[in-house]
Amino acid sequence: MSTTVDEMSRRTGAMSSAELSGERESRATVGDVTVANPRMVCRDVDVWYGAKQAIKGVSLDIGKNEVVSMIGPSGCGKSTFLRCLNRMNDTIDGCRVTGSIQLDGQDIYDKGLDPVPLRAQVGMVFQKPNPFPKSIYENVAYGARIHGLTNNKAELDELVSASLQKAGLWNEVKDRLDQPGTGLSGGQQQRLCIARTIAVSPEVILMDEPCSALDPIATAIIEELIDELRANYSIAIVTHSMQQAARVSQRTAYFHLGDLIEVGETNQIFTNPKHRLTEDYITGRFG
Amino acid sequence: MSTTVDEMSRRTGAMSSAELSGERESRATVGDVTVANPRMVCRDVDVWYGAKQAIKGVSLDIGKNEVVSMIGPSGCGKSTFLRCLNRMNDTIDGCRVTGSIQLDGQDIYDKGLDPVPLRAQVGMVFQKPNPFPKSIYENVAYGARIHGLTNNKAELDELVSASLQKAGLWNEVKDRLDQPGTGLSGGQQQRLCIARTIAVSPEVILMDEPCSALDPIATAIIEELIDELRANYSIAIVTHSMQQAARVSQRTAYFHLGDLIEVGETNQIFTNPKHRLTEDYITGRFG
Amino acid sequence: MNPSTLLIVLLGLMAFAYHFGRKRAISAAGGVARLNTLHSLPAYYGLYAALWAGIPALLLMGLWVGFQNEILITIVKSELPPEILDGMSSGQIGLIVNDIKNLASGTIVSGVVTPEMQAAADRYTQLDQIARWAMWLAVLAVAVAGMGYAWAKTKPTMRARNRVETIFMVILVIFSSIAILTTLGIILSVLFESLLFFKSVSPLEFFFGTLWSPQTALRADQVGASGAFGAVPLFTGTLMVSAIAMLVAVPIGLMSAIYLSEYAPRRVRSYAKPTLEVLAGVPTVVYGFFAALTVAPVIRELGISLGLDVASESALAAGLVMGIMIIPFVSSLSEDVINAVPQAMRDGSYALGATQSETIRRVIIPAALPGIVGGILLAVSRAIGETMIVVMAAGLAANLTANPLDSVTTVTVQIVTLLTGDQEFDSPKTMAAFALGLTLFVVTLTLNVIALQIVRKYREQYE
Amino acid sequence: MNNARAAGAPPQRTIDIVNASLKRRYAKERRFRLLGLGAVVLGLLFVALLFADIVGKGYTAFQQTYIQLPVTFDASVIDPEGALDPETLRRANYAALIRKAQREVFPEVTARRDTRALGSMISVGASSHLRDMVLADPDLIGTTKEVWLLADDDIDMLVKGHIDRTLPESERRVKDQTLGWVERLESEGRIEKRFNTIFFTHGTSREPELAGIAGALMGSFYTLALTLLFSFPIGVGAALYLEEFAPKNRWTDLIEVNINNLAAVPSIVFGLLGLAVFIGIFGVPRSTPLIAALVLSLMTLPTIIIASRAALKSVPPSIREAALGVGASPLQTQLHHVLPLAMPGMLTGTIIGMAQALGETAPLLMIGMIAFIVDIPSGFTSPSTVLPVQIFLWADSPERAFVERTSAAIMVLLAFLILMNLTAVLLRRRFERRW
Amino acid sequence: RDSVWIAGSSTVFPFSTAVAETFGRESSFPTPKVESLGTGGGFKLFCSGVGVDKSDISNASRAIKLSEFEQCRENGVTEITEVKIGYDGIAIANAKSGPVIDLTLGELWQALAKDVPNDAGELVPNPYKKWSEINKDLPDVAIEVLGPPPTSGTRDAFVELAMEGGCDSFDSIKALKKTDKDKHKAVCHGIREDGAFVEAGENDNLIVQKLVANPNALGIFGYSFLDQNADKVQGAKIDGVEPTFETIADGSYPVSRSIYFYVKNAHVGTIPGIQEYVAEFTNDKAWGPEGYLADKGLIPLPDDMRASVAEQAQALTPMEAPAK
Ligand SMILES: Nc1ncnc2c1ncn2[C@@H]1O[C@H](COP(=O)(O)OP(=O)(O)OP(=O)(O)O)[C@@H](O)[C@H]1O
Ligand SMILES: Nc1ncnc2c1ncn2[C@@H]1O[C@H](COP(=O)(O)OP(=O)(O)OP(=O)(O)O)[C@@H](O)[C@H]1O
Ligand SMILES: [Mg+2]
Ligand SMILES: [Mg+2]
Ligand SMILES: O=P([O-])([O-])[O-]
Repeated sequence: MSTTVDEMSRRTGAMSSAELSGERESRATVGDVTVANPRMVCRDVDVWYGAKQAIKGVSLDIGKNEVVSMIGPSGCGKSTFLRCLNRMNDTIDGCRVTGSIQLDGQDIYDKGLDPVPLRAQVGMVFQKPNPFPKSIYENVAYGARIHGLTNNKAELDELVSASLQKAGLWNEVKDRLDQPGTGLSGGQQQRLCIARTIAVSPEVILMDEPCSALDPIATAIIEELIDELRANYSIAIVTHSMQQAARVSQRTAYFHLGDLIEVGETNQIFTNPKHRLTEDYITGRFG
Repeated sequence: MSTTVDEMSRRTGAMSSAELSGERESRATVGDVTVANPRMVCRDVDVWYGAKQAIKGVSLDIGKNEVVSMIGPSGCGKSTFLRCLNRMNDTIDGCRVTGSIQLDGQDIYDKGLDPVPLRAQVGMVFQKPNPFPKSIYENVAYGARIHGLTNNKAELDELVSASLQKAGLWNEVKDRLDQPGTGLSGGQQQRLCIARTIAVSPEVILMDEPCSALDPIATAIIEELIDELRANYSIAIVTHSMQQAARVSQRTAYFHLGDLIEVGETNQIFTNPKHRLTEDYITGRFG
Repeated sequence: MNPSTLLIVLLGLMAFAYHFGRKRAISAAGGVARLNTLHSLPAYYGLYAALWAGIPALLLMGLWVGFQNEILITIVKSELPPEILDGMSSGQIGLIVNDIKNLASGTIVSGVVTPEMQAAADRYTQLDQIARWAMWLAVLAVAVAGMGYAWAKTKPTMRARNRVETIFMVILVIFSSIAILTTLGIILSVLFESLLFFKSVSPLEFFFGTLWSPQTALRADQVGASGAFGAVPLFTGTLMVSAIAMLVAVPIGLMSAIYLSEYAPRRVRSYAKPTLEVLAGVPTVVYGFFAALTVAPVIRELGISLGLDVASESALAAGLVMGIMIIPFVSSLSEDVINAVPQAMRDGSYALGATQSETIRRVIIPAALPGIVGGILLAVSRAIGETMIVVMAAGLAANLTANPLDSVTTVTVQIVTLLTGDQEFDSPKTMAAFALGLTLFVVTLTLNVIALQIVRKYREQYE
Repeated sequence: MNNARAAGAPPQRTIDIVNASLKRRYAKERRFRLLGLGAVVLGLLFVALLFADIVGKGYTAFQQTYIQLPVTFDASVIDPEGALDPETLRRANYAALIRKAQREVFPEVTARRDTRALGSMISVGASSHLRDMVLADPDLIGTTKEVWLLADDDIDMLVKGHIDRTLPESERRVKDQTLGWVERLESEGRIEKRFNTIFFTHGTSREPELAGIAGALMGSFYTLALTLLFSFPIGVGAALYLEEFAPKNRWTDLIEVNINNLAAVPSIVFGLLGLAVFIGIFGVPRSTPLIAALVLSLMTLPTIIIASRAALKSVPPSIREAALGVGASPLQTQLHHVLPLAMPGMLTGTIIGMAQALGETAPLLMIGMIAFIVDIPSGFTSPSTVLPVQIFLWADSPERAFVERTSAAIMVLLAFLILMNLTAVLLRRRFERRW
Repeated sequence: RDSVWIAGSSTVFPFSTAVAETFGRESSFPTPKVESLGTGGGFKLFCSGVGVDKSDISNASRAIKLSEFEQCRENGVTEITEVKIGYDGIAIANAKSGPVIDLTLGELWQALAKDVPNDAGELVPNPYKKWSEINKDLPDVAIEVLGPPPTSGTRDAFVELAMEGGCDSFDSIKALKKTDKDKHKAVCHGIREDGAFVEAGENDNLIVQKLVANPNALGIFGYSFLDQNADKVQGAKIDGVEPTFETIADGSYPVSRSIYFYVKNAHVGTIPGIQEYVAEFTNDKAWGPEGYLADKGLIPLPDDMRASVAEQAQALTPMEAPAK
């Protein structure tokens, strides 16, 4: 990788080491960041971890009924950006977010805004599966319990099994719902977390590499799920698989070292990228 | 997925629900499980988690200078099998392993055998990145320190930077070696764990989805690394990407619900699988 | 009709309010089927109502119970013939009131019962009855009013969860401030007397003097001549005894914690841990006897057989026994945090070929460090604050020495002896106890600041 | 692959280096493990030693010597008017009955001095025993009955062998004459050791044979119950707030340091504070479980807070993220996920804090708990003392018979402690898990 | 409050509680509450004023001091009845396994004083390391005396009775009393701080046990502990007199002090039971030579004195301000 980055920076001819450490103006994004009917609107979002800037002036909309995929090299800030969208960054000491992020016209970083209903509305699947050290059933039922989504045990059972089915985990766990979620395989944990998230029917779903630990079949189930969810909801998905991005998303955003380099129709990005960095990345010519 | 498994079991015509819960004879593996010059030889390995059998009579060799990839649906027992190979399963309460696993002719489950040098010889990269809560430098230097692989600070520095370079992380972290490894992005953590593993130069390397959180470029670097390591060592890799399996491995093993269904030359497996389950899986016709 | 009955009734009322608030919210939403129109879970509306029913009423009750007596007494006093109370001090009036109360409650009264007194007692009984009823009425009224308020407020849009959580948050803040108030209280109660002390003894002598002999000092002729208020030996004594204690407790405690959480079978662990915890609860008097009568003679014999000069009351004996006492502070607390380190950390280390002890020393202990340091700090604190053992086993001789076989005394021992013995209470001798307390407070504060910095520096957070 | 090795040197396999060093590392491992085992064994040994010491000294206190005498319930002494008026029955001179019974057994003892010595063999509490018998059953009046009467503490010590009969008379508290009587009573089977119920049912007394632990036990019970009630919620709440909700700034640093520091404040200073603030300003009554609980709560709070914060710190952040991510409020996140995971540590802190509170004497010195209180407390505001104070007072008493009672009281305290811890330990075990 | 509240000296505590218990058992009044705070602590509470939340009776192992009396008066406690209840002998003892010791007060003082006169009569820091250096008839062992801390009443009494008595047996020092009173007091009261005198805490049982463990050491504690532990320790003869019940009572044993309690007259008549308690205490059944307090180790006052004290106490005659 050492040569990789070096060569790349030589080619782009614009990146000194100062840039790498984030002391530079943010670059204008290529492509149209807006959509016709946005649910979330982000403008000039900067994120710092302490003194280190991880996201630089990113603006991006997430529309109704669309799947936006975010791609980019590891460490470029995808997770960070995603976590801004439901204020999960609040939990990290020393993490600062500036700029404006709106959900349905409401600034989510507004002082008066309560992040709790926000997060119920904007669900998230994390990059590292993080099941609760509780039973599988309780993992999925938790959200419904706290939000009072169901009125009785039967409804809750129904919800749990439906969510697990949608996440493609039901058959594997239906006999052991009372066993700890932490005793599952990596991919099973990931699907459990997906089931947990969709069980509360959030309207926007943020997925940080939801299929990274999944085999093709499970991946297909999740992709199907995403497609199905899109009918009603908005979805932002971080993925390393360009094939997956191409399959599930309508628009794609390419991040690089904290900058949002290019946004566009997924088709266009993968067939006809406008920025050289994007092109290098998707053609695998990066290094 | 519910239909998936049901249909599948209908097709294979041999799986009742009793089978699913693991009360069945293990199936004979299609293909030759042996190699000419094996480093590790596994015969009839069973693994139980409490009463649940996760691996059923699996036999498989891992040869010198070869990369074996293990594929199969999520939860089929790949990680479990991999963890047997350096006795990492010892750390799980209630996990039992039977059968024989040999490294260079020595049974690693032998009572007298010491897992410590075994694990120094058989390194492992875990599915969920687990950096130590230490600095990046210390994470990589850890193995060398405990084994006394270097004689002075300079050598250690050298080893750390070489390992990070091989794992394609050097450029991203060289300015922050003293910062905690837990503050890295998901993909960076994964590469850190790879760097940590190769820093002790194990002779057999077990990799559990080492590239799941990596972008294509980083993946390419790791794949290159695997190829390079193969010259001297043996490698077993779990992956969900059949493309990756095809690219890096010489032989491929297909697992299904705890059984090793088929083993063979990677080429043969992907072009001409002998077992219907394998075929279904790799052609994506699984469901 | 007593307050505890009322308390139970009130709790019942709160339970009712909870139920009723919940129901109300559900019906406001338009039935069970339309619960999603509610802002929060029905249970929060219930809690909201319960808190409204309970908190104001409880506050009122608290105030009432606190002041009822005062008020009744005032009324009774104002109705007494003025000549009875003429020229009496408040203490004397208090005694009269006590008599009246004794009379009213039917217990024995001393002296003769005058008609005035009898009348006052009757009046008191009567007022007391009224007040009790009034309290019931008032408290229940407030509770019902609170419930009514909650009822009126309960609408689907009301942010019940947020309100309930705000109340909880306020309670948590109040809880946290208790620690601060305690400190404030301690400082204030110690500061005043300390200042008085420093008026008569120069701080210079106190902080840098090496002679401590409070008894003989300050007899006009003896200041400077013989004993004095030089606190240095007390601090070195405290330091030595605590250091010895830590030398016992930290290795034993930490190694026990490690062994129990990493090596020992579960069953052993589940018995050994609580057994060790018993050590923390044995009364210090018992340890004192143990140190003075069992350990000290052994050390003395041993020392003599080695040709060493051992005081029969050595710092070593006190320190050793104190160390035993604080083992559980280190072992139990450390064990919990070591146990909490995720298995993935262990796996990562084992997979590199680390032995168990290497994993423990290099990965687990650093990861668990903040908690371990917390435990050790607590143990040090306990050692510094402990008195009985030192009184009984190390004696009271304020020697300035670095020899653990000598006898020393500690700050706490001096505080206790100065405060409890046959002291004249307004002499600088007694005040010295407060000055010692204050100084100790400042010293430990400094140590804690340093400790905090160290922990910050080495803290390693997993994940 | 061993790139760190000096260039030119033959490449060395890691396994060779590892194998070469393995012996040394294993020696270390063994040492380390042995150290651990040694530490645990040592710790347990200390516990065993303390227990053996205490039990060895104290177990005899659970028995008490009684002397059997033929008591005639003489109507002319008990109820001269024959009206069976309870008040008369209560006030009657039962000691006279005992003296008379003794005269019957030892008719030869007549000198005034000797009858006095004879009389002092029976406890002063024996007459109230007779009174209780009569009050319970007035039909006894006029009958003669063999009654087991409580022996005086000196006799008790003699019978239990704590007073050496072979010593010269001058060095013995029980003189030859009395010794002779005791031996005669023993040969007649009129002396017996019975289970000491008084010890468990009575309050303290100046007479060792009448002294019981019930008052102090109840005092400790009330005190500890209140202390737990105050300090557990407050400690956990404060820890929760400071660790999870409070903004992290200099101010919270100050609070943290300050709480750590409170742990090091000598416990007697808390007594001073209680005296000045709770008694002085708020008028809380002295010598009551309430004031003791207030003081002890303040004393144990730092322990609970520090332990709880350490426990909270060790819960991995991903758990919090997971909960927040599905829309749990911060408080819900804490209550549903973080607190249960931190509970073992919090309970440990509580166990230790409570244990400390249970064994503490010094601060109680200041708030009137070092007191002689006979009545068994009936509530949070009735005058009482507590176990460690009772132990302290008994340990300071000259009477030899208090030595065994002191140890017995310690045993009771330890039993109380173990019982208290057991609940917490069971709770703690429910919450414990590794992840 | 319906019960009497007594607080103060730990030395008087055993006697006071014995009376309180009997009083509670035999009268219709509730058992008084007795607190052990030390004489000073007791006076502090006692003198803080009149009222329900102040103690009624203060136990003391020494007479009230002028400063305390004045403090009382300032706070409105003007009428106080002083009741001298008897004597408490202070025993100097060693283990039974050790030699029988026969000391003069002068020798005791020489062993424990900070400065002692040398042959020339000048004061020098105490050079004596062994008893035999003071008097060759005394045992040839190192001087080691376990005694109470300066904060206890026993120590005060020991210093005033034994030490001062001892140093006055040296004429040169006795002479000092006339010329330089303060110096005299300093010399007589100064206890050596070089380790020969060990402050062993307030717990007398502990001192007894320590003596058993260390036969070469001497200990200083109350007579009742000697009485109870006659099989373990033996009292040293002082000036040829053994500490016994009789020698203390008749005053021939030189180291004994008077113990007291003080009654707050203002509380009498409002707190029920005070007078009755005083009556119980000053009854021969309690404090007489045959009384139950004698069993507890109290050395009774001589008969005539007992009668007059009892009369004054029961009449609650207020005391005069103490001298100095
Ligand atoms: N600690 C455990 N306790 C109980 N069951 C377990 C445990 N770990 C794994 N299992 C079960 O064993 C089976 C095999 O798990 P394993 O982790 O080997 O799967 P895998 O092939 O690695 O799957 P993935 O691709 O999802 O990582 C699964 O059904 C899983 O639920
Ligand atoms: N808690 C943190 N503290 C400090 N730096 C952080 C933290 N989390 C992430 N970073 C840094 O911020 C940058 C962006 O991280 P982020 O996790 O957003 O990357 P990513 O695009 O999600 O990468 P990946 O694909 O590897 O998950 C990286 O350089 C990372 O090292
Ligand atoms: Mg990421
Ligand atoms: Mg796996
Ligand atoms: O409690 P004292 O008798 O020593 O004052």
